[in-house]
Amino acid sequence: MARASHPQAMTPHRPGSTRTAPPQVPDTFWSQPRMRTYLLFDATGIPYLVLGLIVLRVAVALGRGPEAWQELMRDFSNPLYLVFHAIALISVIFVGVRFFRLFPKAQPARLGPIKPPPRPVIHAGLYAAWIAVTLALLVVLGGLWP
Amino acid sequence: MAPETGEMRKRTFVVTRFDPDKDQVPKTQTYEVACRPDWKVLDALNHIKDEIDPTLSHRWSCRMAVCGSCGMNVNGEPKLTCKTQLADYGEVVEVEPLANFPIVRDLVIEMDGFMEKFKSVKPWVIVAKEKAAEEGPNRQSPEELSAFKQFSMCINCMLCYAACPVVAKEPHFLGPAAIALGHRYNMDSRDEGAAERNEVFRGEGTVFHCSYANECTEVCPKNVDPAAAINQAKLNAVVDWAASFVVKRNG
Amino acid sequence: MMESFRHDVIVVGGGGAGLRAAIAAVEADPKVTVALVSKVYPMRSHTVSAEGGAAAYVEGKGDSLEKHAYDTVKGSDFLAAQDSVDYFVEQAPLELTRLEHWGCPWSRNDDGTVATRPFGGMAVPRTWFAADKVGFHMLHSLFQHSLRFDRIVRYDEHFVTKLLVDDGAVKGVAALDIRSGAMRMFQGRAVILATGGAGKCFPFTTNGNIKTGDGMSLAYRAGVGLKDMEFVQYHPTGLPGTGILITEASRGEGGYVLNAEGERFLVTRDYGVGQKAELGPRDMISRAEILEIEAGRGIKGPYGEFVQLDLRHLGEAKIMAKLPFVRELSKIYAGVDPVHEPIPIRPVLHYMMGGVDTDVRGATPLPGLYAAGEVACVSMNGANRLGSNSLTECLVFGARAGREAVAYGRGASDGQEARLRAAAEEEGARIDALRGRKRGSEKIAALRSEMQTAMESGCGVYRKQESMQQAVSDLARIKSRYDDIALEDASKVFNTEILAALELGAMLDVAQAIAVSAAHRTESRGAHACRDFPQRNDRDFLYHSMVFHEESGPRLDKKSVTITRFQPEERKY
Amino acid sequence: MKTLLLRLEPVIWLLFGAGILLGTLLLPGYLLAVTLGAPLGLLPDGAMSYERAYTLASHPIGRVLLLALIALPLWKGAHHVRALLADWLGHGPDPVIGSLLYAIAAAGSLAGIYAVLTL
Ligand SMILES: Cc1cc2nc3c(=O)[nH]c(=O)nc-3n(C[C@H](O)[C@H](O)[C@H](O)COP(=O)(O)OP(=O)(O)OC[C@H]3O[C@@H](n4cnc5c(N)ncnc54)[C@H](O)[C@@H]3O)c2cc1C
Ligand code: SF4
Ligand code: F3S
Ligand code: FES
Repeated sequence: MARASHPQAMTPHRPGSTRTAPPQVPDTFWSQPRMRTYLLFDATGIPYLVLGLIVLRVAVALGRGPEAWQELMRDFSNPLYLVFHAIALISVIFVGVRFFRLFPKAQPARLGPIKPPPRPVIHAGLYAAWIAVTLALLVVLGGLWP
Repeated sequence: MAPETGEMRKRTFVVTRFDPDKDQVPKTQTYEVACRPDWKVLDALNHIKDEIDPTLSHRWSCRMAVCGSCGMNVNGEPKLTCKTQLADYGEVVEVEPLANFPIVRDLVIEMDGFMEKFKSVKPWVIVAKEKAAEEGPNRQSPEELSAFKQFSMCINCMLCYAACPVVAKEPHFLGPAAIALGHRYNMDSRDEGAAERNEVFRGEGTVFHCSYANECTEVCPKNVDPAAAINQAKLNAVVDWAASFVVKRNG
Repeated sequence: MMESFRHDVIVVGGGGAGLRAAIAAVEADPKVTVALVSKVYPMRSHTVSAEGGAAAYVEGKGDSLEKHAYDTVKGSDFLAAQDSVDYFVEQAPLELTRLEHWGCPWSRNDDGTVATRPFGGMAVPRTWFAADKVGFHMLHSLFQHSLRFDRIVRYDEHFVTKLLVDDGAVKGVAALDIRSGAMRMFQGRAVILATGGAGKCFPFTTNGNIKTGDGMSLAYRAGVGLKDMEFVQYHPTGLPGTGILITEASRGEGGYVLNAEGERFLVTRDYGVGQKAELGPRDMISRAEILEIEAGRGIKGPYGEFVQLDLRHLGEAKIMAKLPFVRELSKIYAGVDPVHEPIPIRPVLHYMMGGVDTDVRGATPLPGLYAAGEVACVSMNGANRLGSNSLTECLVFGARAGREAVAYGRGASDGQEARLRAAAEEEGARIDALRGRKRGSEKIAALRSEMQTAMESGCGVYRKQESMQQAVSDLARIKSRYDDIALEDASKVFNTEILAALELGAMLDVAQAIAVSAAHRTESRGAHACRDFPQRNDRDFLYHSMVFHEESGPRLDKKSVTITRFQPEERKY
Repeated sequence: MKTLLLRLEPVIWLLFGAGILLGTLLLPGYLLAVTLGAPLGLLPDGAMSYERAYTLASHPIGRVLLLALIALPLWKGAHHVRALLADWLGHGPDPVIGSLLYAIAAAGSLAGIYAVLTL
């Protein structure tokens, strides 16, 4: 399973070093169960990238007029789009659950004069914001308000 | 020295062997060892070395989880072997040298590259003007201490390097422990060297290589939380970078 | 041809003392370069495991230099050299302050000043601490600080096997590069030994695998005397089985020592510690524990009988703030959580008061050779060291040795290269012959454990004439068998078997010196407690014992004690 | 190119960070309403009619949010895909692949700005 990746990765600088065996690096981290969450996390990059491009199309369609918009909506009902968007939603939720747990500790204990709140508070705050933003968007985009 | 205790259990140890004088590539060797119930992985290795095969080479010293020399991959996971209970494992225990480091011999890895990275973050107090001892100690409040204390707990065992997927693929990446160490000094109220270290953090081995896999923190035996340090360091490095446009630094 | 390296000063050992010496040397002279030669990477040195604290006078706590000196001398059972003690207490606060300036994360009071805690045998709380990982933080601060000096050139994982002496002075060392198996010569005008203690001569010790007395043996073989070797310290709170230390700070912070009946016997019975109770000195508490166990008030366990250390009344918050490492160690290595249960403990071999004979400057009688830290005996610890004095000792005398070595080097010659090289080559040949030497019938591990057993039964907490004599003769026998050891590993690269063989050789030297010194001292003083001679005898034994290496075996001698202001009196607390 | 990337790393990371944080906050609402709710007919009639959608999007806040929904996921995506490929291809974050991905993100963001401004 090990393969020579970069024998120079950690170059020795000392008198009289000896031949070393290359580092043990797995071919792909998928073979390592504990790496899978991380790989999936990175893999959500794909739906995000595609999503960005699709929303770009949304904006363009809006600019072009009703016809383009109707066509877009028809496309969105296409099972391919539906499946992709479902996957995208799952990805986004996965990212949120993982990242909102990791985010608080990336806050320095102090940023200049600002002292961020304790980590559990940030964590809970993120969740609250997430739910609030989602509900607000649903209300507005869903046509309930205004 | 001590009387027999509890039930001995037979285990099979599959251990990596590599002798550059003889072997082209590492191979494995199995040893059967009757283990005491309270043994750590290191106890079994020492037993092998003393009683079965004196040619086995591994590093260890303190056997109390503080010197940082006994890190190895146990069943694929980076572990401090002097702290890893055999009771948590089954019949077969696989012991390999720490992943992501070149192998010198058997379970001994090459760590000079790590030492260079370690030094490159300037892990010492940088001040414009050094104080004489006669002036007495600096004042530092417990709160100021707690801003960096956790990051000063690193024993340089390098388990985090063996766990980090970015270290595995990117040779230049400074890596978790080195960044945590630099960040430790940046957060120390007595230090004035953050700008210099932030430059290192934005250099070749940049902190931005880290993709927040958090594996370093998962395996760290001392709760240093290097992932936190790195990601705080990223933010500081960005702020410092932005500030460098506003205030021109001399030199 | 053997590779050789030239530096002004060669420091052997990268622990607290070695690093401090190296830093002091490069700071003393902007042209000096230092070779820091160590058998492990400096941050692996055993200083890392020290937990409790480092002692130094602090202002405004009712302390004074004189009080610190008196406590130290009294703790030593009046065998300390008082000039060394005076220098020590005066430098101690400066050295700890320097370490503070270099980043050591000392624990703090609310007002930002450095916090101190009480320690055994110390009249006032003067022990500086960084939670309960003091040695760890000190070593890492020193090591990281040392990295800023390019003139400190590290030779990591180089095992020094011989001092190179030319013309009656030390001019370098020969060392085995563990990585490549090559022998190397290090030339320098002065050599500082900072190789630490020799706890591994004993089976049950707080010391790590690297503490094998190499430096003591190096000096001894070069003709320097080993001083006060019979005084080895037992620490009263070691975990049964592993010998892992539960720091004295746990008593400093208010822990109780209990017997099987849950009785605080240090308070309820007369063991000489008086009012100090759990804060009494180590030798006395260790003896009390043994007597309790002998009286049938110990608890039986898989690793022999033990007593208990109770921290429960301190509460979780205090334990986590001041003693988090104690909790971690107890959980992993004894399976108890001190927040809820008492910790099993018994006396465990901890520290060598004796060592390479040096004066207050850290100089040995052999020109060019200096020693500092646990390997040395500047005689500030006498017959019993007080807890938390030795980390400070590493700094104070490490720094002094570094400066003195540089000063000495200015007036010294380089030594004759050809002769040094010849000696180093010869040493290389000896090592080559030893590596993978199949002929021979003795096993390293077996001899080592026989030596350890001999030391435990001969030189334990309590000693008897007969058992000490037995140890002396056992060791002589083991030593002759050592010449017949077999080695299986012929590889040059990272051959740890040959290291084990060399270390065993050193330990046998040290063990012999300990046993021989102990057997001759027919009195009880400090850590040297004889059942057959329970009294201190100042008339006949108020002197340092010295052991010299001779082909026929160790030769005993004596040296007078420097006594200035504190006259010997009965040691009672 | 490698050094240029290195220089830009702080900006890229900031955009990525914003993407992962703000993008993730905003996306579920958008996805549920526009891409799943509307096509599946779960929304009230006319909620996603062109007129209504246009009115919402052309409001200043609407324009900002729309741009955020374009640019932020692009940067988050580009950065993560780069890391993913690094693992797959077996060497460190590749400057060429990286530049390509960031170029996509940058182009997309610029196009997004144009599209949002010219609504
Ligand atoms: C568990 C424990 C807890 C302690 N707690 C305290 C405390 O709370 N307070 C206190 O004051 N003291 C304490 N002590 C004592 C104190 O820690 C030691 O006395 C002190 O750290 C010794 O430091 P050193 O520099 O002399 O040696 P070490 O730190 O042991 O360093 C020895 C160095 O020499 C090197 N070396 C050895 N042999 C060779 C060779 N042949 N060739 C090359 N290099 C070699 C090693 O690699 C190492 O770098 C404690 C000791 C122990 C074991
Ligand atoms: S950060 Fe943790 S895992 Fe990494 S070297 Fe330090 S102690 Fe070991
Ligand atoms: S595992 Fe590696 S990717 Fe970052 S968070 Fe830790 S350094
Ligand atoms: S032997 Fe020191 S950390 Fe394991």
